[in-house]
Amino acid sequence: MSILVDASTRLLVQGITGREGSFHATQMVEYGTNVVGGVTPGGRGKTVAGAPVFDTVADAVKETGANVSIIYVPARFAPDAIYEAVDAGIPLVVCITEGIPVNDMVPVYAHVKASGARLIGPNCPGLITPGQAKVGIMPGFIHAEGPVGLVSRSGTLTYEVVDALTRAGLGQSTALGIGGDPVIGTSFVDALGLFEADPATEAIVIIGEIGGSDEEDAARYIAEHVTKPVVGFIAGRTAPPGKRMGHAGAIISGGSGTAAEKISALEAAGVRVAESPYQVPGLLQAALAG
Amino acid sequence: MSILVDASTRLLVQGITGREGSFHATQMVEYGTNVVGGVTPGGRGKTVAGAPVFDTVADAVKETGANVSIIYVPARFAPDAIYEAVDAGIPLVVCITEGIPVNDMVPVYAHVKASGARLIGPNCPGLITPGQAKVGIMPGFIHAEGPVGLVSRSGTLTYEVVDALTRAGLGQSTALGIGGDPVIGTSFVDALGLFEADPATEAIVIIGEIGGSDEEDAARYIAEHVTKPVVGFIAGRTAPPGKRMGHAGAIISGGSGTAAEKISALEAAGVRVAESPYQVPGLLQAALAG
Amino acid sequence: MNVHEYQAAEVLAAHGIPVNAGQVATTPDEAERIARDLGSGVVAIKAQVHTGGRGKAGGIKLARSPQEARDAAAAILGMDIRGHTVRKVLVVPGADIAQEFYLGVVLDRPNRRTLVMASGEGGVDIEEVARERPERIHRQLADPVLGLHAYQARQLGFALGLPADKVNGFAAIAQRLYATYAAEDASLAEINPLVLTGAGDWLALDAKMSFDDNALFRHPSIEALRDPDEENATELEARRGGISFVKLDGDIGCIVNGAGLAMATMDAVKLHGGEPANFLDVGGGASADQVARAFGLVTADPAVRAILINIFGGITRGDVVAQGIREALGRVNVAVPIVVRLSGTNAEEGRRLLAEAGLTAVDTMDEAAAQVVRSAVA
Amino acid sequence: MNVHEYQAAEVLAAHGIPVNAGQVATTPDEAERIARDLGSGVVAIKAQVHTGGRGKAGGIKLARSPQEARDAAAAILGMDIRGHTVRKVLVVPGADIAQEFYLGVVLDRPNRRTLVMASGEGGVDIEEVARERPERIHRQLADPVLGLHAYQARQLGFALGLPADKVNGFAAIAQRLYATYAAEDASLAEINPLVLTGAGDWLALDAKMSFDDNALFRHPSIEALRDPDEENATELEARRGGISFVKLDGDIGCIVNGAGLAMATMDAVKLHGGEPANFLDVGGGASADQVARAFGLVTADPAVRAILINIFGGITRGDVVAQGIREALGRVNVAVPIVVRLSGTNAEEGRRLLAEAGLTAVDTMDEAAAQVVRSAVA
Repeated sequence: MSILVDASTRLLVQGITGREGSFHATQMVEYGTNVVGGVTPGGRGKTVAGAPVFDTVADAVKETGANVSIIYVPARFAPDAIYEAVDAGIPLVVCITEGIPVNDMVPVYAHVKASGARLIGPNCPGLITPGQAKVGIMPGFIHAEGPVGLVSRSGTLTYEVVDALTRAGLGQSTALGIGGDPVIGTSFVDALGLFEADPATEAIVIIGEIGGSDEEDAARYIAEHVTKPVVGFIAGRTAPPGKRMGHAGAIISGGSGTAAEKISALEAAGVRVAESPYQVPGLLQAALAG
Repeated sequence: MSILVDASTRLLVQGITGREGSFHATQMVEYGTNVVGGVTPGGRGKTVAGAPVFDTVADAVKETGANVSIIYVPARFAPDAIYEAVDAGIPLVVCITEGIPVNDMVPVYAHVKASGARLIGPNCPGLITPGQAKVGIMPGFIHAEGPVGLVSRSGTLTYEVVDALTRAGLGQSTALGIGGDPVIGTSFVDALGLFEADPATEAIVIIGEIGGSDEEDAARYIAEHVTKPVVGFIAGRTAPPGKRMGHAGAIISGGSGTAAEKISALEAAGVRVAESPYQVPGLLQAALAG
Repeated sequence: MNVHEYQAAEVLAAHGIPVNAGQVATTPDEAERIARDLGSGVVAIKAQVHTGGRGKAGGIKLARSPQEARDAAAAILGMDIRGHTVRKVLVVPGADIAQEFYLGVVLDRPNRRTLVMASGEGGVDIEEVARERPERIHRQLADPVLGLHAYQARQLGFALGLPADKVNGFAAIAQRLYATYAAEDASLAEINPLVLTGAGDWLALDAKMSFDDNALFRHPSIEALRDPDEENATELEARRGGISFVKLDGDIGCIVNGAGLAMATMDAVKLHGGEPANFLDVGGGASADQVARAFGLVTADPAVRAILINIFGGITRGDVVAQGIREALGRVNVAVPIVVRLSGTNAEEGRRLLAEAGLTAVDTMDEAAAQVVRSAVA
Repeated sequence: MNVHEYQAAEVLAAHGIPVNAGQVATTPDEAERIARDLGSGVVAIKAQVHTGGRGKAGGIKLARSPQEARDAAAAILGMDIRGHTVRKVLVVPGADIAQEFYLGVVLDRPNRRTLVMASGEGGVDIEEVARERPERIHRQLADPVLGLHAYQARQLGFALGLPADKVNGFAAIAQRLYATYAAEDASLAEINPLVLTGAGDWLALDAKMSFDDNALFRHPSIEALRDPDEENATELEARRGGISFVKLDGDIGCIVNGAGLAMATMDAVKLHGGEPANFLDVGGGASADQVARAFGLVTADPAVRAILINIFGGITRGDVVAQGIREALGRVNVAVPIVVRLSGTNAEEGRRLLAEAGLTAVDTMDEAAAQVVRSAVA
């Protein structure tokens, strides 16, 4: 078991003929993901990573029965790609693209919600259920099957934690990067709810960072709804206020969104918060032990 | 029993200090409708037809517990009034206003649907449940309590039929004018579903006119879902193509939307279609008898 | 409100759609001069009238020289097409057409959304295509708020079977046509045919637009396109007075309160063997002013041989309406028989007042219709 | 991207918001001339810097004469406010303030919608009001597609307790401020204070706007407002090279792939007793070019005493990254100690390549952080 993606995933790659799209389509196929097709307007008849290319998502869904889509198109075309995927009835859309204007994402988010679909990202590494499906850009080999559900706003920092977990013998049910933008489709709370409900997940790791209040919302949710042990890490203790730290959403503004606030909120909800990514496996083992 | 409005209706009048609003608020109160308040921005503290005036619908709902709103504001402000009512949580909004641009109503319609509220109109006379609540501009005295549910795209033509029904001893459960515009909140099909489910309604009268295909949709719905006898009348047999007949929606365009098409669709669905409004009571009596 | 082809093309061009640029002539001389200015090559001379079927009626001609353009304009100007007199012709350069398409935007009433339609059968009557080969028309419902997405516009292009390198150009035009429709509050925006030229460019070769009367208040530049020659003078006058009026071919004038009732009244006249001369809705109040105005509109038609006034007194009292009719008759001279049907509140009192004034006043619409038909043939 | 008050006011004015029109001076002479042109009466001289707290820092002064304006400008120009040197002052006429309000538009992250806020506590620090008297801030979430409805704008006006005849004027400004935010892809649009003058007119007395960097590509007129004097030259250069860079106060330079990991690296440096000199995310690939560019950015800071390179090789292979670092060091002269942490794919091979080049290469971030701190103090 796992959340969101698994062996039944039939993946469509939007922007598959692009540099990023074709590279990662190949990587995902090599990992064992069932990539059933790709979409590039005007690309019909081509084949990338063994998958047939279609002109439109509607065509691709009709021909392949795709049930997940991953988007690798440039920022100014990405909102249209999300609308296309959602309107074609794809229930899970993962948007890797970085740099989408916030004002474009506000209506996208509302439309996705109203349509009953789920969006992950944008500006995220995607998600992986080890041994079953990799839907993203993370290095597959660092992952291992296991009982830890991981959710993170970050990319390489997540790999760092996953790597530490795997080395400590703690495999992952699913590892999910929700993205570093201010407006993202799936929040910590959403992911926590899915992990809580997933029988294969025995413990949860949450990796947050400065900016916004999704970690505080997560803390409230954990206190009320999560029975499984949760270990956390928050990046950006040393980040200054008023400056975006790489991610569009990683900014302390108006004095709120600091790491200290997030850490204390999580700790108050019973989450064990690591000071360094390397402490995560140990805290997790302690939590699982009792 | 009845549909949509009854003795439990707590009515708010938007635009209550205007000429139309204040006149009809008084008329509705005289009929016995429970008018709990009115809204006119800047009107707080005033009283019209015995009802307190509020600045905003939100205030009015909070203070009065209004559950139906009727709108008498000019066309260019009416969409905002509908959004305000729906966003304030009012589940039933009746818009009398005529002349709202179609392109304004398209997003209004989508928003109302998404909000789970119901809009009646615009460009409609409203609705009445005789003896309980009049929410509209129809002359109350021509109505009588009884078993006939009536739904119509027209105003005075409806009064004509209601008058004939009442004179023939056939009272009405609820009489509902859905409006003459191309984009209206409640369709014939919606109203038919409500009448079919209403135990107090024993027979249904549907009064259509040229333009669009709501009557054809109604015919299909009747054939599949309506068990009660239905009598119809369609205005505009003599209307020429390509000309709007008063109502913005009453136009035969591209050769479709003719009275003949609508009559034959209704007849094929088992509806008895009158040639003159005066035949309606007789057909109804025949239908009820057998 | 309808506009001419050349006006529609100007509106589309203002929204970035490539149109076949031409000029309007009102005389053969002008047409000749325009053809000369356009240089060598074929020109098309197209009647500018607010009706379809110009081609079949001979209202579109090709000319191979300025002289031929002059002759063609002379033949077309003054022509009657479906009751419309041709007063202007559009002179446009001939286009090198490789492929023709249809592209249109209109309200989809059942879905309460805006519909964008495209077809490979361009240049022909789209309603005929819709009836006979509906599968040849491709449709996309625009999002009610977000409009026509780029992906939807492309989807139409792919459905047309366009080669990959032509899809984006087509999609841009489809999105612009939608944007024009939305921005200008159109009720119809149509390019038929939209052509792909031999050089591979897109060109709107013919355009048709009509506009939502209820939204004209916020589009003065569209209102300014109104051509009074193309509108029925009586209908125009009626609109100014807040009356809905449509001229018909019969001889029974109708004055009614309410649009639905007005249609039902026309139907009743027909049912009793008469032919209505008009549709007329005086609106809610039926005041003396409105009734007087209505008399003026109806009696302006020399074919009218009798008038039926049908008023259902609801909120408005019947005696007040009767008083209004009497007053109106004091101001307007009506030479034909009048039958008044007055029902509803205080209707009896109203009918008594009308009878006093020598008018036939009855209780039901059917009775009134029967009587007015008799008066007309009398 | 931030802009100056006077630029924000220009943007608001272009969207129909009444602002207090003034002019910018870069010298006391200019300030005097502008004050003279503005005529008699009080003028305000306001420092134009990309930071708050100007008032408290003495960056805003009133002047009763052109001479006083000159003196005030002389005092303010060149002043340092929170690390920003004042290079421009805005000279505006004094306003007759009857009442002050706050009006702001910003993204509401938890709701993923745009939030419009209004408060009767204008002219003061709104964050303080939010903390201490949250009930004094009135909020409306705009519809994600339809925007701020007129009724919502009015609702804010009524919540402020405005008299009925002032509500529409306020609502119009609120809708325009929302429209400005949306049309220009702002991330903040704030009027503080928005004032009602003695004559009963609305006036935006101070304005603040910042813009979404990701949307600047479609707003060249906003991009043109960028003031290079107000931006850290290194940060600007970094952005051009596709690198995220933020200058900090410490002495350990950081070069990391990934924003989250870059923050975690800074935190690790701090945890081991060091102070990071910067945040730096080289982006995904960590190619030789990017690493060379990163070295350039980090070594531009004379405070840097050691550099920590932290790369988690995911898709990118560790040996390729190591090769890149070696190449980069061949191009850029780095005089301070470098500690490289390289992990992930082919990391061992990578560390071997680095060791060959005489670099300290370790396996974990904590180890690297500890070592770099030691190198810096050495």
